[in-house]
Amino acid sequence: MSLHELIALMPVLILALGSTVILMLGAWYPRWRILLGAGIAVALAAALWAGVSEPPVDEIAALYSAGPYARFFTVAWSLLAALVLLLSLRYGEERRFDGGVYCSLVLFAGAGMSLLSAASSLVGIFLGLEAYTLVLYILIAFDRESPSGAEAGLKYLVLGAIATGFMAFGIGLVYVGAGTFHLPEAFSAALVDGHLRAYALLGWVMLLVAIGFKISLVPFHLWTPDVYQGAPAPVGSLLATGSKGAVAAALVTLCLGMEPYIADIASLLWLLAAVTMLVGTVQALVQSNLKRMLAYSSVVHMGYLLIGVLAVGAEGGGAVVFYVVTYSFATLGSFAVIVSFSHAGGEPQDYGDIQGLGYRYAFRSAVLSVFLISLAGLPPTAGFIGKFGIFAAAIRADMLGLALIGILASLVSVYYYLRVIIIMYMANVEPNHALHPGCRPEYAVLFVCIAAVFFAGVLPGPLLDLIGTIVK
Amino acid sequence: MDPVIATYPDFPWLTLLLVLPLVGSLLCWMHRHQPEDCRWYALVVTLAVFILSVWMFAATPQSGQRWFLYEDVAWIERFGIRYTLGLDGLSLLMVVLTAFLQVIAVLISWPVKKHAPLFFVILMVMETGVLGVFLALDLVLFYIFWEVMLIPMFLLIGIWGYKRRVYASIKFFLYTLAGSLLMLIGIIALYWLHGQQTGVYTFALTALQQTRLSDSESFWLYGAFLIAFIIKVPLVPFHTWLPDAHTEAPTAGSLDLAGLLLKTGAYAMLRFGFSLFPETAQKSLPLLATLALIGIFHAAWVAYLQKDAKRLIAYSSVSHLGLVIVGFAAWNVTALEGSILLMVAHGVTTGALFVLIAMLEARTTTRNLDELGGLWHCAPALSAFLLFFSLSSLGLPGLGNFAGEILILFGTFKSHPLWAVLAICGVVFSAAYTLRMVRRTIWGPQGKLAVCHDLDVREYLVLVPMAIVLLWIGLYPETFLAPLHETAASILNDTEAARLAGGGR
Amino acid sequence: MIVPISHILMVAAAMFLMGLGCVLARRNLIMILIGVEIMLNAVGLVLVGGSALWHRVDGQIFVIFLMAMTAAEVGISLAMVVYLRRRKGTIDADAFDGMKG
Amino acid sequence: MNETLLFLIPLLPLVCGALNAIFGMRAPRLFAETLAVFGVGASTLVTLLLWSYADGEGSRAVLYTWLSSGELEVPVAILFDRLSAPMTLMVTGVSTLIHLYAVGYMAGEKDYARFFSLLNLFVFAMLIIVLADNLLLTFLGWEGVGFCSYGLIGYWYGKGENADAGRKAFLVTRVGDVFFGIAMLWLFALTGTLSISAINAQAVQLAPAVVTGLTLLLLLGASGKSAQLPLMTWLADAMAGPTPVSALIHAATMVTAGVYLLCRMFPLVSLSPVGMMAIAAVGALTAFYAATCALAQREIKRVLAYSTMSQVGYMFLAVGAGSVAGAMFHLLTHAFFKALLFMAAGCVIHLCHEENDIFRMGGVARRAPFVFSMFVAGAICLAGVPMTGGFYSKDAILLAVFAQPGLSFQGLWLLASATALLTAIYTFRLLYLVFAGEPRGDAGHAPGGLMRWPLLPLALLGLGGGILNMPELVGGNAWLQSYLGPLAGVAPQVSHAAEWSLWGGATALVVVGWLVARRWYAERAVPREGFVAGFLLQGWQADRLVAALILRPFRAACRFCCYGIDLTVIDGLLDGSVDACKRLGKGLRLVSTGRLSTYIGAFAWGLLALLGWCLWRLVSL
Amino acid sequence: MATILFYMLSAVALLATLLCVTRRNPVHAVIYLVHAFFALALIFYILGAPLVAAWEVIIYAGAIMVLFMFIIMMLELAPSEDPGGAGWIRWIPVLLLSGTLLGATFAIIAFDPGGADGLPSFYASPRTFGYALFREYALAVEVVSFQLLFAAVGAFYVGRAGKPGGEGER
Repeated sequence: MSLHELIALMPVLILALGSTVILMLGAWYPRWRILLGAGIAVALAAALWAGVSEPPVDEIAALYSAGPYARFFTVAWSLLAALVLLLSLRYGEERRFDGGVYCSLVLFAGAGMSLLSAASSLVGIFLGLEAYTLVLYILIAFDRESPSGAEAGLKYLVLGAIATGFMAFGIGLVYVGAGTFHLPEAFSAALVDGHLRAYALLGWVMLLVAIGFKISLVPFHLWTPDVYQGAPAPVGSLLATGSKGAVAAALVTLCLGMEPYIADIASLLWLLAAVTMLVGTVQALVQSNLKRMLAYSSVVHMGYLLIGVLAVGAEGGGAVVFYVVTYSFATLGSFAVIVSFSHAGGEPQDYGDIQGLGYRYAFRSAVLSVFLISLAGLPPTAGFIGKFGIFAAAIRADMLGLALIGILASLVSVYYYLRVIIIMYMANVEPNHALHPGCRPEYAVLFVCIAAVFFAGVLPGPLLDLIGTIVK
Repeated sequence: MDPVIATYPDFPWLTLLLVLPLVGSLLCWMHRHQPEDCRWYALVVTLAVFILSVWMFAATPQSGQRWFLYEDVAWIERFGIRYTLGLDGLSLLMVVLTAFLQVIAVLISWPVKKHAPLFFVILMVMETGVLGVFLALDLVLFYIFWEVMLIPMFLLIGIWGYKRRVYASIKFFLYTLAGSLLMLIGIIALYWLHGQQTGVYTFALTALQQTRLSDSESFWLYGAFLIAFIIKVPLVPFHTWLPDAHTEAPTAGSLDLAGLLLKTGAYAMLRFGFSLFPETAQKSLPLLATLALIGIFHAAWVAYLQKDAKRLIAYSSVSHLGLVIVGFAAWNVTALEGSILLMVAHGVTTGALFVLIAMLEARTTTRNLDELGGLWHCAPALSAFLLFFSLSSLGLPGLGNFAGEILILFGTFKSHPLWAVLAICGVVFSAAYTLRMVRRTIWGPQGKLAVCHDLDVREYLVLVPMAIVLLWIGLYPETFLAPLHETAASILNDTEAARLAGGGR
Repeated sequence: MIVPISHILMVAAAMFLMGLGCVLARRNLIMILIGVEIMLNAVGLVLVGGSALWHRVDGQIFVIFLMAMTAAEVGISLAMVVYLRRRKGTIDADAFDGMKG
Repeated sequence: MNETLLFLIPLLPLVCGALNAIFGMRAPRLFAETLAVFGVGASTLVTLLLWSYADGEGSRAVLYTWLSSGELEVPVAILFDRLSAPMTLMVTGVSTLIHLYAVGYMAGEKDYARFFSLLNLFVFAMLIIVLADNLLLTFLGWEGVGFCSYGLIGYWYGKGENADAGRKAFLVTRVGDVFFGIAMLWLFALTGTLSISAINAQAVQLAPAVVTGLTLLLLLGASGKSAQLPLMTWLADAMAGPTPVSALIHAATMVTAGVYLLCRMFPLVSLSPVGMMAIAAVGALTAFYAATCALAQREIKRVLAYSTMSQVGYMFLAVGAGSVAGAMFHLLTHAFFKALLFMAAGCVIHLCHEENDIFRMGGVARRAPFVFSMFVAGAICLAGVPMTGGFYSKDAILLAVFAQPGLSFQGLWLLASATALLTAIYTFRLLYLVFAGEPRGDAGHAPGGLMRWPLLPLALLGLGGGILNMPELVGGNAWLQSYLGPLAGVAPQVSHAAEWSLWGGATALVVVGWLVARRWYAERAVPREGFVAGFLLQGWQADRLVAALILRPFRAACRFCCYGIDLTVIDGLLDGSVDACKRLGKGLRLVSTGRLSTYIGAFAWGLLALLGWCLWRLVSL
Repeated sequence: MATILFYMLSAVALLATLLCVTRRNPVHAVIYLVHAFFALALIFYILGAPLVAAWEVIIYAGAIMVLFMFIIMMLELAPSEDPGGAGWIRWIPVLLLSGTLLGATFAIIAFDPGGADGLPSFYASPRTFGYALFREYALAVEVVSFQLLFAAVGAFYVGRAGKPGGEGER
């Protein structure tokens, strides 16, 4: 590994080494706030480095790309780590989280996501994915006071391990078919008569099982609501945004590499997308728990994402990336609202807990409504532009049927988003019990998210241009 | 007539129009702990918008251009989306109507106590949305405003509505969204088709009009657009959201719904639906007319049975809007101008009726026609206004609705006598249900009554301007028709030209 | 060496699916984890086969990473098993169904 | 002076009405009353002052352009010519008297402003009908009188039936208006103008079938307003309104609007023989129908209402027979004597303590000789006693019909003559029952001066109305006929002998009628029972017929649309699909058991599906 | 020779796996699994991966399985883990499903045109292996090492007894 490569790797190194340093610091100097502050500083430093410094090489060790695409996601996930840490400030303090461990795990998760998004090789994908999955196993069960945390951790762990098996099996099959792990050769070398050979196809199937698990595609999505519900809300936000976004980014890389012959798997992705959107929507419809609803809604959103992935030849890649960003901000914001309402006793998740919230906690309810509206894809929020991009790509790629299914799903999905708003604003009852007034860092996160949601909704030009340049 | 707007045509007047309510809503939100101030802010801002719009009304028609005012700025260049606003006679009337009704809405909502700041914030955001719909000339921009209207309305119904408000608000939202999502698909598809043909990827209305479409493409795309508009108008059989929404909405909500939101559907049909797909639109006119005619009768008949006064008026809206669409379908200048005039008059008339029902309800605690009666005895002025607006609604000559209706009928008869004959037959039924409502409310033996007092000053302030406007439209519609002449002709000509150009391929 | 690659893959697939069957059928968390181990080992066979097929060492190296990953995962998993057992007194996977719907 | 001043005629009542509407209740009562009377009175004066404008071709005045769009150009234009001028004078003059009477009649009412304002507005609308030189403007007046009539019939709104009667009047006449409206649309489409004079000028160029169609449409429109078959059911119920209203609207002015319209459009109408025949037939049939109904009525005002219907039928007959002058002549005399009759009837009702039933009156003659003499004056006009105005005008019509060739007109003439007999019978029946004999009910209060003195001029006008168009036979100069000039339609050409014999016949009919009435009702004051009496009392069961044929199906259609379509089909579909989604969601909820084994199972099934796809893909390649 | 050996070893591995999967007693299962791993290690060796074979024995059989055994002992798991024994009924759907999956997989594998290619002999010497591992894949090694570190931390955090966090945490 050359020095150039190391410099290119610097942001990830900052995250990883920073996390080890904080881990050790935590053992000797267990001050929660200071550790968290240090963690945020590390994450911001990584983001800054990735954003500012031009990497001297294009690819690192034939595993990870150092191109603008990778840098973009490195910045994104580093910032996400910082926001999640900021969000955990009061949450973790009240629950007496082990600062060093927590902080280092979140940072390392950020590093893993960055690696995954940057991967240019199947090995890179595997390692990146495993890196943060391992960390998430722990983070989900991090609150040792909460029984549902343990349950959620178990579910994610077992299924995650199985998914790892599938992932590895798929990679192995592709390797057998092509003789290399590097993208896009791993697929282009596995062509017979212009079509993917059976090994590669089988490999894709196995990979899709694993990816389906990670980004919750039907029928591999059943864990999602349980884990969202059980995991601590800040971790949930990480799980719902970065964990999925990074996989989506890798998926775009995978598909972008095989653009000329994506038709080989297009029908499969089509089916997955359709089923995912429809089933997710219908299941979300009957939820009465905010986090579970968000979980099923994320299922639906991943279905939309898949539309973009399918249309990867028609600017779908850019649409997916933009969608990931908009979706992440809205979801992060929604979780942040939950975090800000929760106190040591628990999180308000049930619809009964948020009844009539709208007037008692005006700002946060309004903000939550905006996030939900963005998730529903209505203007003038970011969600609309995101959805617009996805549908535009889909229609350009002649996938009218899928676009119509997407329309149907988003129509029905409006119902469950609005239901939350209805419960907050149109129920004539006061909340069951007093909720936490929230603290500054949480408000800061909310402000960041709301600003992003509006900014990307009203003036999406710069972000779209940026994404347009990084996805080729 | 007016030096300022004419002298500075480059000043973003239209943006100012859109931004003012937003500023107002921000002000309101910032002062949300003084609800009393909020309504004053709202009043001042809506009045300012109204004055500005009247100012434009007075100043711009002399300019003699296709667009009296026009703004065009690049917005999301990656998708070719531009911030394009344009004001012509059609939008001008709609803008003035919007601004006027919004002032009324604020005035009528003066007594709102429940979460008053939020109420006025929502009201003003909605004003921006509606004005935007009437001004936007870029399809995506239009779509955005189109949807932005929905959420405030949803909240308005859902928070300040009556018993079944949640059902009604959701129904309203989903119903209209269903249509508009289809339209979104249509917009995007048109965008790609146009881009493939010309290499220019844009959502600009004027550019997209030049797109050459095959018959089936044009059929499906136009269908996607039309569904959205038909739902909003609404035409039978997509109308059932309206009675529920109207019945449950608070007064200002009903006012805006009837006066503005329905108009956006008809407006968009004219501005976008017909001009983007001139040929298919021509073919669809008989279908539209059929639906509209069915609607005129169907809605009138259903209205006749309603017990809830608001529901009755809601159905009457469906019936009247049917006539508007018949006017569109006749596709000539007279009918078109009549339709637009009727849109304005209907907005004021129906709005006023909703306002009156609310005043009535404040005195009687009920809207059930079976329980009401004899209101003249204790509130003659209120009753007289109710009678006046009812008469306008049933198309008494000399009042607002008649001017529009008769133009529609004259225009329609020339091209399609049968439609006109059927449409004019609807007049009897509109008289039937309207008089039934009048009979059950102000005449007859004394019904339920909680407090017996006639109109107060604020209520006069609300009703008198509306009555004056209706008399104005009814007796001297030329004021409102003058800016329309040019626009209506150019809409027809543009569409005709596009049709011929399309036919020449 | 004249074993067709397809045979190696079939053996691996059989093993993988046995592991999956184990995971499917068993409720004991330990057994589920053992099933996962079987699956991962089957993957190792695929990779080694591929490595031999293409005369490249990448496949074998991947196996090493896989083993390391497995080790890490097993470490956490078993710790979790201990933790759950301590919390709830059972390692029956289906006993943990507090959240559903 | 210029023509625009002519607008003062309709505008004066309008302004006064509007002022009354706005300030009437706030100002002293006297103000409202004065304003109302001033409005019509001034209007009458202006009419007289500007009378000369009607000379020759008449004067046309345009105020401003009401509507203009495309080819449509609708000016607010009035035409003051030899047809409209006498009509205007009659309307304003009679209105003034009735307004004066109304001041007395409504003295006890609290809600006077509404009354006077509507009354003034009515006069305005009526004058617009009369003066308009534009069909759309006519339509404005046409609907305007409909509305005012609605408001005034339901003046005593406290009783639901009154308000219902007003609504019925409005709705039924509106049905007629629709036909008028269609005719208007058609005329515009054909001629490109709405000006009445222009249309009449162009009428000859239209195809005969078209003209027939237009005539029939106009006839239906006129029938609505003039309570002719088949749209006649509203008039009898309209008697629920205050008596001045009945006198003004339902006797003198509004009901004759239909006749006036046909006269106005006579150049067009006369081009269609079929249409003329239809007009005549409608008129004659209505005249007969209404006269039979009047025979059996028990309420004094209903008798008069049916008689109005019957007399308006005569006017239609006249138009149908081509005699505009005859129609206008009868219109004018009828306006005088029928207004007189109604006003006198109002006095009688006051005298009998608000009693309407003629079988419970009686003996009024002795108690109120003035009212009696006035009523008799009106009644003999109505019955057509020779030398009265009614006699001349009615016989002019009979003559005109008689003069028309063709068997059908002969039949109509017979019918009309029979009607004349019936008219005499019910008129004298009324006289006997109300005025003769002993009082049978409570005594009410005597009417005041304001209620009495306006009767006198009307009585004189009614009795002497013959002068207006005194036939040459008795040395008259047929003033109206010649005044109308080309607008008068065809003058009947009959020999003097025939004319004399017709008069003789008519006189004989009156006498017979009187004798019959005397025999039946002079002594006996018991209402007749039985099927025929009931049938006639109910106006040939027309209301029930309408209810069965129109209202019931209408309600059924309403119910079907509301419950059958909207609530069941459309909303059912919508709510059903929402329910289906939710049910599906609940079903899928069973899949999320929360157990790991299920989730792993889902993995396996998913894998199976994916492998299946993979196999399909490989096979299909 | 090697071919026959491969098939024999495969048979042994699969049989041992099958036995492992079906054992009620986790201890027995672990023992069978160790057998399977030994057989697998030999296959690796035959396929030219001596180093992997060695690690298979050392890491899997030696370390991981011992860890399993250790935990089983520590938790004092009773041999009968399935309540009521459940019998074979529960296995039937699983067998059917797995069988179908196996059939489908085999079919797909059989579809590949290159499936009949014999494997040419290949031997990755520890030197080649080492060079590749620490040159080309040095970064991957680093990543894996970090993962192991955090796995250790996590295992420690999750597995440690008592209340989380010390008194001095705040």
